[in-house]
Amino acid sequence: MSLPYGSSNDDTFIETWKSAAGPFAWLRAVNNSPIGKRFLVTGFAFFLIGGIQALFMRLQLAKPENNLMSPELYNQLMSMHGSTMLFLFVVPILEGLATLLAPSMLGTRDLPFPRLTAFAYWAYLFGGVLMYSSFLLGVAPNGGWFAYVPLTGPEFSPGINMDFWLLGLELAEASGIISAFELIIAVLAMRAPGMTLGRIPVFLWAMLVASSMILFAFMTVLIASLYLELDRKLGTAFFSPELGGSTLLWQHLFWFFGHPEVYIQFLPAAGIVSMIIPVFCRQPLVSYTAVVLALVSTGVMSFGLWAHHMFTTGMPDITASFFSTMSIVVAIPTGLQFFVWIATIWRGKVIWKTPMLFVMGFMVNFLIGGLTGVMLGVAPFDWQVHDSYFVVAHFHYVLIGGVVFPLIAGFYYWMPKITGKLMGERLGRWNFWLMFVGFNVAFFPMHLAGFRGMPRRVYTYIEGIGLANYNLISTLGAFIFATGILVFVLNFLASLRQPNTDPNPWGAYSLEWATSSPPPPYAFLTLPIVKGRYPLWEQEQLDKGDEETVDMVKTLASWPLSWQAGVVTDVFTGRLREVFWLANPSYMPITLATGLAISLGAMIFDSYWLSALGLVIALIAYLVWMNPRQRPTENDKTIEEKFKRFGVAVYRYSSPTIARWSLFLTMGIALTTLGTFLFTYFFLSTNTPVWPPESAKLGGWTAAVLAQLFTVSGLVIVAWTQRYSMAGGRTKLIRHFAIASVLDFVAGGLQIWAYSQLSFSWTSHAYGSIFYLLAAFQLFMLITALVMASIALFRLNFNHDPAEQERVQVTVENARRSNYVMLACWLAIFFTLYLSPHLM
Amino acid sequence: MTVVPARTLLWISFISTPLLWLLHFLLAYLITEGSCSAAGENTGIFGASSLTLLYLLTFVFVLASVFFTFLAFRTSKQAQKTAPSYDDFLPKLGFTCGLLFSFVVLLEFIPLAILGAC
Amino acid sequence: MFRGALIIAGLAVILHIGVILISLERVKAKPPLAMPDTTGRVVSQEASSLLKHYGCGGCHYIPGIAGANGKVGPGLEQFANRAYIAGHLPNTPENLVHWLMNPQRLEPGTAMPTMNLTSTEAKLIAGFLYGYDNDAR
Amino acid sequence: MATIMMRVRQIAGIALYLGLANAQEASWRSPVNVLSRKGLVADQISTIWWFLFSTASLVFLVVITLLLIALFKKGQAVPKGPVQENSSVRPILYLGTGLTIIVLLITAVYTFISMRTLAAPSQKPALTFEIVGKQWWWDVRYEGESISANELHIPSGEPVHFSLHSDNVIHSFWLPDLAGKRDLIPGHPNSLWLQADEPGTYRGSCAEFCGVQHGKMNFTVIAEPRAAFETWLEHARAEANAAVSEEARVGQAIFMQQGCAGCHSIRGTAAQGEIGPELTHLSSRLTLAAANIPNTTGHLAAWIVDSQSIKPGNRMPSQKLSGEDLQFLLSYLMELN
Repeated sequence: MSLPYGSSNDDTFIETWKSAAGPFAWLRAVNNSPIGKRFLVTGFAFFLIGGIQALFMRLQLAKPENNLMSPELYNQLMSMHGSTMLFLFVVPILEGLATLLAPSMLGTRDLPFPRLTAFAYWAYLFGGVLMYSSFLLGVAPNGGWFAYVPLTGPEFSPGINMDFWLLGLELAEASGIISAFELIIAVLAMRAPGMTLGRIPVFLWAMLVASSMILFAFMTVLIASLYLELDRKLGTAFFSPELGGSTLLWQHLFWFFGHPEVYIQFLPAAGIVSMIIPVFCRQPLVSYTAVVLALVSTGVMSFGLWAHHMFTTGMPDITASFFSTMSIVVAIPTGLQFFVWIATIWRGKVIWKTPMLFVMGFMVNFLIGGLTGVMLGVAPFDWQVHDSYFVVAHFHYVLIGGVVFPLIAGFYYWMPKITGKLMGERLGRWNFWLMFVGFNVAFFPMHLAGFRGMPRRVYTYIEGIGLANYNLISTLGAFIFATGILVFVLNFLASLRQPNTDPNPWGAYSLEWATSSPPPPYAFLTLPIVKGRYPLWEQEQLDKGDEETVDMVKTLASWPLSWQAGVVTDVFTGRLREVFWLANPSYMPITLATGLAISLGAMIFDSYWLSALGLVIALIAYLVWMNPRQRPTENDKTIEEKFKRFGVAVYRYSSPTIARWSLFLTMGIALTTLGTFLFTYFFLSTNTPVWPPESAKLGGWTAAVLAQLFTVSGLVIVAWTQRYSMAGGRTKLIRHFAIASVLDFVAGGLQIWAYSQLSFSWTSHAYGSIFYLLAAFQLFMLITALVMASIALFRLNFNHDPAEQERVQVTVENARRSNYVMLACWLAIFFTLYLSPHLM
Repeated sequence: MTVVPARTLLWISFISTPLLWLLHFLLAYLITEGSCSAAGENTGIFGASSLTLLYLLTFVFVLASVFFTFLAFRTSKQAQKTAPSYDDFLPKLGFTCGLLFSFVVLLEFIPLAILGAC
Repeated sequence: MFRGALIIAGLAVILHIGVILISLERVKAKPPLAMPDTTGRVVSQEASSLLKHYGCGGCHYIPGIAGANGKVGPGLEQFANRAYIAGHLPNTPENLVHWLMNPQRLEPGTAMPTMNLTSTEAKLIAGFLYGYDNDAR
Repeated sequence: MATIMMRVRQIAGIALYLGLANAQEASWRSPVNVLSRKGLVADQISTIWWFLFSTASLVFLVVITLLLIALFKKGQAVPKGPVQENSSVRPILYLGTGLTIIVLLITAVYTFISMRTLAAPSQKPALTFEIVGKQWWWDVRYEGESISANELHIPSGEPVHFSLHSDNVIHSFWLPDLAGKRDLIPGHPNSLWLQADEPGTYRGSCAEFCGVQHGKMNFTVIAEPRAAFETWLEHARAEANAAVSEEARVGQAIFMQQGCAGCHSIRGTAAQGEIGPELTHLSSRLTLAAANIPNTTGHLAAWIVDSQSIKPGNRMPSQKLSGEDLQFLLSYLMELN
């Protein structure tokens, strides 16, 4: 029997790529395929839990003034249903699907940071578990998934319910950011030879856009929850109106995350649809460019919609009109995608299989959700139906119709690449019709209940106001829908007993179908050489190409055998550029995640020593994680020489290209953080008549100005190093970085002294709160820059291994860049805190 | 050997107009947030009426977006001629993005004309 | 294989619908009436809306009345099986009607206020309460 | 299925009965409708809805028809070899997107025009009520003084201005029959205007999640002709009438001693509490517990002794009173008309 394309029968190679062995091996497993599957299983489990909560709520609402549960319990279920579905189900499961599939779709072997993949999973799991552990104590979060202040603040929610929510959320969101970080780098830098940007499968374009959005959007909600946690634990006043704080600040920050979040969920789902339609119509997408344009522009525009959740908070009409415009205009790219799909189907020959059924269900339901979405963008209409059941209907049409249906379609479609089995068609049809009918029976009447004045988030309603029938029908529909989900689970379990299927049972075109079902852990032994957007349709063979590429790919297939190799390709040309050692299995990701979970969990109970202990565990885990690993053999060194001739460098640690991308993205995150802090400062300043308050006296002007001068001169010295090469200017590099570090150190001391002269604390008023936070951020950035400089100094001094010089070079570059970012933060913060009050 | 347009230019041709739109949007939002009181009165900003400022801002950004759209168009033509196939994808995408986002920035004139300052 | 799964799915549907029906069981209307001058289900509706208007449910648990979950007074399920009203009056239709119309006269100082029911209203309510005797619950 | 049908009939029957038998109760309990044209603002918004609905239906029909044709017409599979994006169906793409843009542009322009119309009433409102959101009831103030709770009268046929704020959490004031909602936000005063075209009783509710009893935070607005309204306003601003009957006088003493006065105020007496709703003309109101139960003796008694069962988690503790004391208290409260 011939092996499917891309499989190996070399024992050493398989051994290297197999998951780690041993009784606790699953704790230290890394790599995308085991971790991706765990993401899917955990995400689906949370989906079921959230669904059961919804069923209980539907039972409570089935009749007026029902007594099935107390309002307190209802509010807990309502809050956890929303939080589970939005934070613990959709985003993680989509990221998990991408984690699992991206390497094989891209025709490569793994994601850039296997240990980070594992860490993201553990952080997600522990975050979810932390949030759910509140049920054991009967104190589940009860402030809604949107957690509006001041209801969730220390005064109106004195219990620990919201602490579980905030801290669990922070861990889960951190996981989301990390997964996104990895996926971006994977899509940009780790692809099969020949896969240029214009040939990336649409699903991954969607993931690229969604992941970039996650990086920026999730930061604002992390910061907002930091404010709230500080308000609750340290008595800061970000959200206390009587102390100059603003309750609307939370809404702005939350929705600046919350609206992109909706598109973060929808875009990958649309990507799935764009993958499935061509396969089941046997036609290429009518316009690939139009679809990518739609994805990108929707992603960008989604950052201009947030205040349409706030039309009723009383904003000036002109402000509302900007958000109205964008809420309406964002339908253009979505319409564009819709017509691409229709035109593709128009051309093609439809093959009615379950994935296609679900995609058609998506098109109908999402169309309704999209149309009501445009209606909600019309501000005056929104004044009526905002926070009513009309909105509940709308976003379930968008999130179930627009995300869950494509997701289930994706499961049916990609199950051969997840478990190796095809799911049953007959049960698939049952599954579809039950879900489709149940969904519409459950959610369509909610539009009408909204028109009948039913507000959202109510645990009951009085009799005789015309709501009973709508609610009864909705409850009935919810159970039909749940039955559909049950059929899905049964179908899945039944499929596990089937034999593995062919590599490409659907006759699909993308690369994951070139390898066996399920794919081997390394996905491809011989990397495919891509010549078009639809490689399996266009190319008879995947290993033909120009001589050099074929040679490289063949060499890679036979070497290395004893370590896992990652491959970096050029972002534009898709040529092979680098080969690097992927991180191997380790207990450190789970240890790090455990440390953080202990730290956050202890904080809920005000046990700060335990919290500190958790942080220490995390720090140790991090340091061990970063330690060097195995050494290359003589054989490796010979082959490295061979690769050098192709212009492909081999790196024993992470690749420099990936390191550059990482720093670039980290800088983006740091600047988003800065932007959010500054927005907070100026937003609060417009909210109070006197800013800064009379009582707040700024001290230590001279020291502060001096500190700025020191950092600027430090930067000049660092910037100067750009002139020196690694080869000739090593001593000069060392000298410059050393001097700059001393200057920065002095600057930090001066700045701290300046802050010690302040006459107010973070509890006195909102001004004090944001002031101290900005100050802390300033010092944090300084410490980061100093640490980066120290690492660079250390490597410059001690690492003379010629094979490692590129890596040292990257460390130096990264130290330099982080110094730039640090200075940008310092000057912006100095300007804001010291100078801006005198300009206004 | 084919000539490939500078990498930075490829990135710029792709990302500039979306970013311009975002910047324009946030600025317009901040201006109205800073200059309109809760009662709907216009207090102006930097001595100018906020409406004038908004018109000016929108005008400048429309011009800038059109310029970058043109840049993307030129880059895509250049890439088409010189680079291997599909490499012109990014500027081509940038050009369509430019068309869309220039149009979206232009749209901001409509509410200004109908609703006025606050 | 698939057929087995299908049967399980079918059972699940039935189970779900069963759950819904059970949850509805408590709101089922109770038509039978014991009072001579009241007939048919319209009367039952009339009585239940009287119960709602006067607020009986605020203090008593009354099956079949939305929101009637009071814990102040005794529950009114299976009322016809009670031996006494207010602890000492024999449970006869006449006594019940009198009690409903003016509890303070029959038992001064009881927490149940006089709500000025007309005798027709009191009879309707009494009929409604006795109706539960026939219920198979 | 039979059970469900019975249920449907039963509810329909009760609604019908309530509508005939008790006009007063029926109106605060009757269904509301966002699309009813009972108020100037709601009327405009209703027109917007019908515009949006007809446009959306048209779009839905066109798209679904296209999709169905596409699905069931005879298509072809792509041949082996280099895949070309097919340009023969591009017109669907261009036409569809072009039409989308046009429809959306019209919608946007229409939105802004209607926003301009709704920004302010043509005639400046003569009256301003102040509504303060509480957990979980509404304090109604006029010229700085609480005059009612959860219920107010407005003159019909003229615009009325509301100034909305909160000193606790965020609430949202929503009268679906008359106008859209507006939030009550601590530290961020808001305002709203609306007009009831015809006299009538309108039910409203809190639309922003505000804690455990968000679900039972309703209110009633009664629109009546100007003259009747002025009588009401004068009455509402007056002090409470003195207790007449012997029972009521005993009840008043109990009210003062039992701690009721610590939270509630009755203008013209020593009761000046500011935590709960003011009760000066309690028995003239239609409802209790924020428009959740009718204001009858039985409901009032139940509310006093066991408010926690009726509205679990609300701020009023269930009172421990002897049966006699309860009767005296009820007599007093029922006299506060």
